[in-house]
Amino acid sequence: MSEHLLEVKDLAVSFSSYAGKIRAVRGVSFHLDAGETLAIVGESGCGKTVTVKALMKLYGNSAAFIEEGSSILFKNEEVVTMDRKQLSKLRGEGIGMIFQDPMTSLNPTLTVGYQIAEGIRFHDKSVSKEEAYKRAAELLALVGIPSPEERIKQYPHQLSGGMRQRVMIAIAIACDADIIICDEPTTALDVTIQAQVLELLNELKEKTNKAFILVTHDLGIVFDFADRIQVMYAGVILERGTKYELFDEPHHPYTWALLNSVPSKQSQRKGTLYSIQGTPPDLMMDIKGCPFADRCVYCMPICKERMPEETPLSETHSVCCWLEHSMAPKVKAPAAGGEE
Amino acid sequence: MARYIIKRILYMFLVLFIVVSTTFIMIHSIPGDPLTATVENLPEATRLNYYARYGLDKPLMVQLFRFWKLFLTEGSLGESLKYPGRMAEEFIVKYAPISFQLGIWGLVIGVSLGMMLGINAALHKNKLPDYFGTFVALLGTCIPAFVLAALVQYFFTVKHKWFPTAGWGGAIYFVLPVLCMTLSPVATYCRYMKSTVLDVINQDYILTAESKGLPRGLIIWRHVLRNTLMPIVTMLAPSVAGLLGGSFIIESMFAIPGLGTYFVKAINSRDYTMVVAMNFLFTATYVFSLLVVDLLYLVIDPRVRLEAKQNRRAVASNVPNEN
Amino acid sequence: MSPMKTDWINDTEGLTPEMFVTVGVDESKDRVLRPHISYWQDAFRRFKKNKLAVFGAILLVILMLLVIFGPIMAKHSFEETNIAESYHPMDKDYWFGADKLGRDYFARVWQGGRVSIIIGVSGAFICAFVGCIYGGIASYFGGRIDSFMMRIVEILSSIPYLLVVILLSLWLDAKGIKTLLLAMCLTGWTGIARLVRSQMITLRQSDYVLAAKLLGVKPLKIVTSHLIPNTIGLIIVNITFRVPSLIFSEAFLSFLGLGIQSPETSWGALCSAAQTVFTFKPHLMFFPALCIALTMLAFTLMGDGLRDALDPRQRK
Amino acid sequence: MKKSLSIILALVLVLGMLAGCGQKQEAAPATPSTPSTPAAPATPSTPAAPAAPAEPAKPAEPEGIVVNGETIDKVQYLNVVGSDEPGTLDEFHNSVAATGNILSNLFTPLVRNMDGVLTGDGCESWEVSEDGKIWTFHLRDNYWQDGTPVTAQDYVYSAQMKLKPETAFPYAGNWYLIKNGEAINNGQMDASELGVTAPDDKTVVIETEYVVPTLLNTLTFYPQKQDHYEKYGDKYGTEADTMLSCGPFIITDWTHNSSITLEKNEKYWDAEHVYMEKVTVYSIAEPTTSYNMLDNGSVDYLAVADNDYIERFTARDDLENTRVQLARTFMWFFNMKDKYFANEKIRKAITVAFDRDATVEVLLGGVPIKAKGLYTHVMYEGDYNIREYDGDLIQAMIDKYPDPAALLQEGLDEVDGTKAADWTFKAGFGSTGSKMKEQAEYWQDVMIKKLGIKGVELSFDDYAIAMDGWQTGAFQVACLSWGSTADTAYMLNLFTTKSNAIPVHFDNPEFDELVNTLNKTVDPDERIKIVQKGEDIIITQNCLVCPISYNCNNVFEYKYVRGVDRSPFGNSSYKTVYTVGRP
Repeated sequence: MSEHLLEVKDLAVSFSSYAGKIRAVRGVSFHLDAGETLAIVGESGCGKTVTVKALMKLYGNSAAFIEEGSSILFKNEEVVTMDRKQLSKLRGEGIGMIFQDPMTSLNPTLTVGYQIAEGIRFHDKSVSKEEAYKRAAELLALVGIPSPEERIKQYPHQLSGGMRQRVMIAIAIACDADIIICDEPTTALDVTIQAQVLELLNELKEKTNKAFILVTHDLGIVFDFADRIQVMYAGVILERGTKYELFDEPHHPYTWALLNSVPSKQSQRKGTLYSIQGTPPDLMMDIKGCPFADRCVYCMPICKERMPEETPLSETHSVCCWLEHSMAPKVKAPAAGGEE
Repeated sequence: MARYIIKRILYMFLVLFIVVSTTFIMIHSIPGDPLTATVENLPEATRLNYYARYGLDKPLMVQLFRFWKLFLTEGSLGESLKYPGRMAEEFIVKYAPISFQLGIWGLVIGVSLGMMLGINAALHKNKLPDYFGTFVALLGTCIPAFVLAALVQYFFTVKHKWFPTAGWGGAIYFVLPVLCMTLSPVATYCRYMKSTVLDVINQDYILTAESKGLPRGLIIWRHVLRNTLMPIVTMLAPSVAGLLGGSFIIESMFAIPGLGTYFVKAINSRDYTMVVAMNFLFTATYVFSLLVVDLLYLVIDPRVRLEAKQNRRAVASNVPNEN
Repeated sequence: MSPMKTDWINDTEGLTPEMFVTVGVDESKDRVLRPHISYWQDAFRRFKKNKLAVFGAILLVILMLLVIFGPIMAKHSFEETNIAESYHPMDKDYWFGADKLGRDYFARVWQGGRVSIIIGVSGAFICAFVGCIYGGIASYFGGRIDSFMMRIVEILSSIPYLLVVILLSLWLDAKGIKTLLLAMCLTGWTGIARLVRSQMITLRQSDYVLAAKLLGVKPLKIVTSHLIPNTIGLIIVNITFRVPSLIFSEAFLSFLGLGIQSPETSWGALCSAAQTVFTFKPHLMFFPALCIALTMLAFTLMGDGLRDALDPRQRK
Repeated sequence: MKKSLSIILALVLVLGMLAGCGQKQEAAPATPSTPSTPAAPATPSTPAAPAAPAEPAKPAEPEGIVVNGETIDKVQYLNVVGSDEPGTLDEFHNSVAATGNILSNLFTPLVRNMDGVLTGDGCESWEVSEDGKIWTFHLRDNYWQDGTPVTAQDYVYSAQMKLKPETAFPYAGNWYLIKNGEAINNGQMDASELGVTAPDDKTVVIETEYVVPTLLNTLTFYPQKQDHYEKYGDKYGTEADTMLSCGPFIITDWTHNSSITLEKNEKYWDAEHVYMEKVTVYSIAEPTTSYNMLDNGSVDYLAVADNDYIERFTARDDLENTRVQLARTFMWFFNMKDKYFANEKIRKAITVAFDRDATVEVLLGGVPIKAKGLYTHVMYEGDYNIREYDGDLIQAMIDKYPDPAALLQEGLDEVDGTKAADWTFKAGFGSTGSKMKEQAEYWQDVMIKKLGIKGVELSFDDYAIAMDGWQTGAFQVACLSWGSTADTAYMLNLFTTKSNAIPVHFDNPEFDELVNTLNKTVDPDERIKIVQKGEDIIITQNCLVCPISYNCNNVFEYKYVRGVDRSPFGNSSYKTVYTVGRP
């Protein structure tokens, strides 16, 4: 039993391909409360999108499946064992999702209004067609699209990228879901639109008591949007905590590296941006020790032997790294943006 | 939009005129005189008036002109050579509906069954429905029509005597020929449907639809189908046009008074009028169904429709460029 | 936050100090885990992994070999009639039995295979090639060019194919594979042209095509490198259908005396000849129909494999 | 969920279609009940006869009618397969030989040949003048379908129409034997001069150009009602409702390329002896379909040509097999105008080399009979059977030239000396069917092996187109089958310079003279000698043709069918047919 809105324990998701089994998420646990915003940060391919999609068992046409022993409690209902009917109730009403590329996430042959109203009318059969369209217009207004009545009749390719993303947001909140998952909502947009969309999401946060999960690789937007941050790498969580804890006193070398690679005023002078060497490990192979070991500057033999335990640093802050161990040499986090 | 349709109809008649005239010239330039068998041992006098009766004694271009004049004034396509006394359009009016009836039934059942199998095969890739779909496609295209007709006829009328072997009358004569005619559309449309559905199913907007909690059936019906209609509709035009010609083999196997037999015999016996009339019928329906398909493009795909509108506004003066 | 084990930090059991010596990034390990391979290499690698597609390819190779060496292997020449052996049953002497004139059916099936495969395969590919380019150009330019090209397609596909073949066999004064192939190339490609055009109209709207146009890429290049790969699915399915349909259209023409001239034969001609005795001697119909089915199966499986391998979107 | 739903739906659909139709047809008895009457609106039943002359009302027999001692079935119906779909039922424009079968049921010929016996149908009696040129027929009281009487004028009108040039009657050549017939047809004389006159309503007099002892077997002379014919003009004979018949049956429905329905004509003079209420004649293009129809009983009798099916039907006990010889010869013929085939040795070499046994036994399934000469076994001159009288000319030729290859080389040397090994000739065939192609391929192989020649070029065309080519002489060897009438002179006439129906271009005055004398002699003993000499010129001396076989019909008939008339010449009608004990 848990008092959290969402409680995820040892979530593991794998893909079966004819070349073998790819273990994209390897045992992830976290929780989320109403009104709170959690950011999941990591390089692309670290399993963050797979994690959030697994919350709604959204596999699309891929051959993904949730491993045994995973548990996802949403309002104390176990999602992993939900059948089709329960799932369709959860999606839209329980959890809404905003996708990354607005250009391809809307059906080109259906009007924008229809694609919004469709969700409303499915979840609440009593709503008539006109009411649903009226509701859709209100939503469009809510997400800041001018003259919504006319826009409803238009088709996706008649709208700009930013506006389409707003439509996606409207769809996600159409049935006032409790959790809104934003899967890299701004990546496909240019900077100015990005700011508008973020500002819109922040407004939504204040106005509604919804919980948000922001999945991104762009640390720049995380600080002013999320409450808690989790750093994921190769299917596992390396460090998590409130945004202040993570930005001010990061404990994991990977988090240091991530923070260093954010272009800030100081680094501009040096001209070169810091980037982490190497590439993430092949998820098809079993990884014995810490997945980041091969690319970690402070790597020790023990790192490659065994996976470090999760060490709590404060009520909300914890890290999985051998540097925390008593026998490990004490290392100070490099100054933000400084060269190692 | 109306201007666009009118322009297309004009094009239709132009294409019809060109094709029928070319066929007229082609069939007349093939050596071999169709009237030999009937007039071989007639005296010179009667032989000449026999040719005159069909206007064959005039130069080719004059004959072509007379053909179109006859058609435009009296709407007649000329008298058949092989069946004296019967005008070509009589055959079309009497028998095309029968062939069409059979064909439409076969196509409707075939296409709907094929699309269902195709969707299933796409949704369950490399599992049973997929292999079943491929098997049906294989069956449909590799079994020649006459083998299928022979098997169906033997099984249903000789072994079990459930149906009359041949002849034409009430609905009961419909069953076996239609059964034989459904196999090939099922095969074709199953394969094409699978291919297009596979393309659409991986699109992002399907994931969005799923994230709204819509059941799979609704997603297939509302989202997937709409986007797969484009190629499927394109294929409907030629198959619909082919129906009027009837299927020579099925109609001769089941003794059905359709156009199929006339279609093939005409060319074999160089029955000029019938060949031209048959081609006229085929081209007219084919070109008409193409127009319908192009209009359907506009209905199905809003992008095409909007582009047609925008271009017209942008290019005010000349012809709207549909695509 | 649920309470977490804090004593882990001091648990030194089984640990030794040298385990904690910083070794830094392991350069040797820094090889590229997944070597970057070109689009075609990746496609080939994925194609190789798809068991069914490989089976299709092997099947096609076997068919090709049989068609080439079959008539040579057989004990009797495919033309030599031997009336005493009429309808000889299948046994070690006549592997597929004999037809009504006592000719060895094994040799005839594979001799016929040569004609059918040439017509089926080359016909299908020529039509697909011409059709794709034509359809691509028509859909790329749109507007008046497109409607003009489409009218040509309509005219060509309405002219009765039978007449075209008859006239061609008269002008070239040769009835045989060459005439059939030429006739097919003149009118055969209209079907796929229309299909490809309809698919490409929607693709034309997508951004990468607009981007390519902006970069000043030549239209033909855009069609071949952007539009066609994205309609590869449709094209391949069309080819897998054209092969058997061409084989049977050749049979229909031989039925009318316009196809290949005896004593040459083809699978389609064998099928139509075997039709009359079909209920009594099904094997005469079974073998040629089986060969056509196998050819199409090979193409279908390879087609599916190719479509998955070549489809850029499914490249993981 | 989706998968199971659609598969179930597909199955339901298919089963629904089958079941739906299954029930509609009442519990199918052993053989399917008569196919439901065609949806096409049945033509109005025979219009109420106007005040027809008082006809003796025949008392309907209380229980079943007794024929030849057997009580026939209560319901009399017959299903048969007609060979070709008739182009038109207008006898003046019909060029399809098989249509005669339907016409013989709709009209009353003056004399009908029933099982070889000449019985008066249109006429009660007839007599011939001493010089054998004037025939007088006394008509009986017979009525058209609409009750109006059949008069001698109807017969005269029909004869005149056939010879008028404007009608362009395809078989006008057969009627040149009537006085002035040829002249009228060439437009030199007016139709009224024709040798067919009607002194009064009940007598028809025919005067022939020359003596034709077998006139009654050669001409089928149907009446045509002038006002009815002119009312429809070109449309006459194109649909069932344009027909007016006076024969044993009337035509009530014609679904083209499917079936023709004949019903008993109550107005027919001998209606009492017509037992069939309804006859459905199917026009089936596909042989396998007709065999299936015989197999499941939806057809009562059928000529079977395929030896596989012959074996299957012979094994059945409810089918009777009878072999009917036809007066039709299947042969190759040579083009005398061609450089090589003008040479007699080359023609004889090919005729001798021909493998008739294999062709008849294997290729044609043992149905036909091996040819011994031009005339078939069913041709008689008086009491003499021509075939027995002339003997086996082909075997004689084979014995005379044991080595055809050497004979061929002799011929080639005489012409231009080309070696046999690099000589080829072209053979034309008048059908594109796979059966003909199979035979041609076999003969091709036989000729190459036996004569040691380089090759034989085969070409297949539709009959009309092929004949057109042969008429103009654009061929070396061609193949066709030709049916003869009972008139023995008919076969010889085909080779005369004037007719050249079989385009060998013989142009031999001595032979033409021989045929003319035949046409003048009456005495059978004299005629048989002339016929023998004629066949000797055609086969033994000049070998214009290479006869292969004589066609036969291998007919299978259900045991309950009786009285089917199968004379080789007459167009058999269904008048005498009845069934006893149909299941």
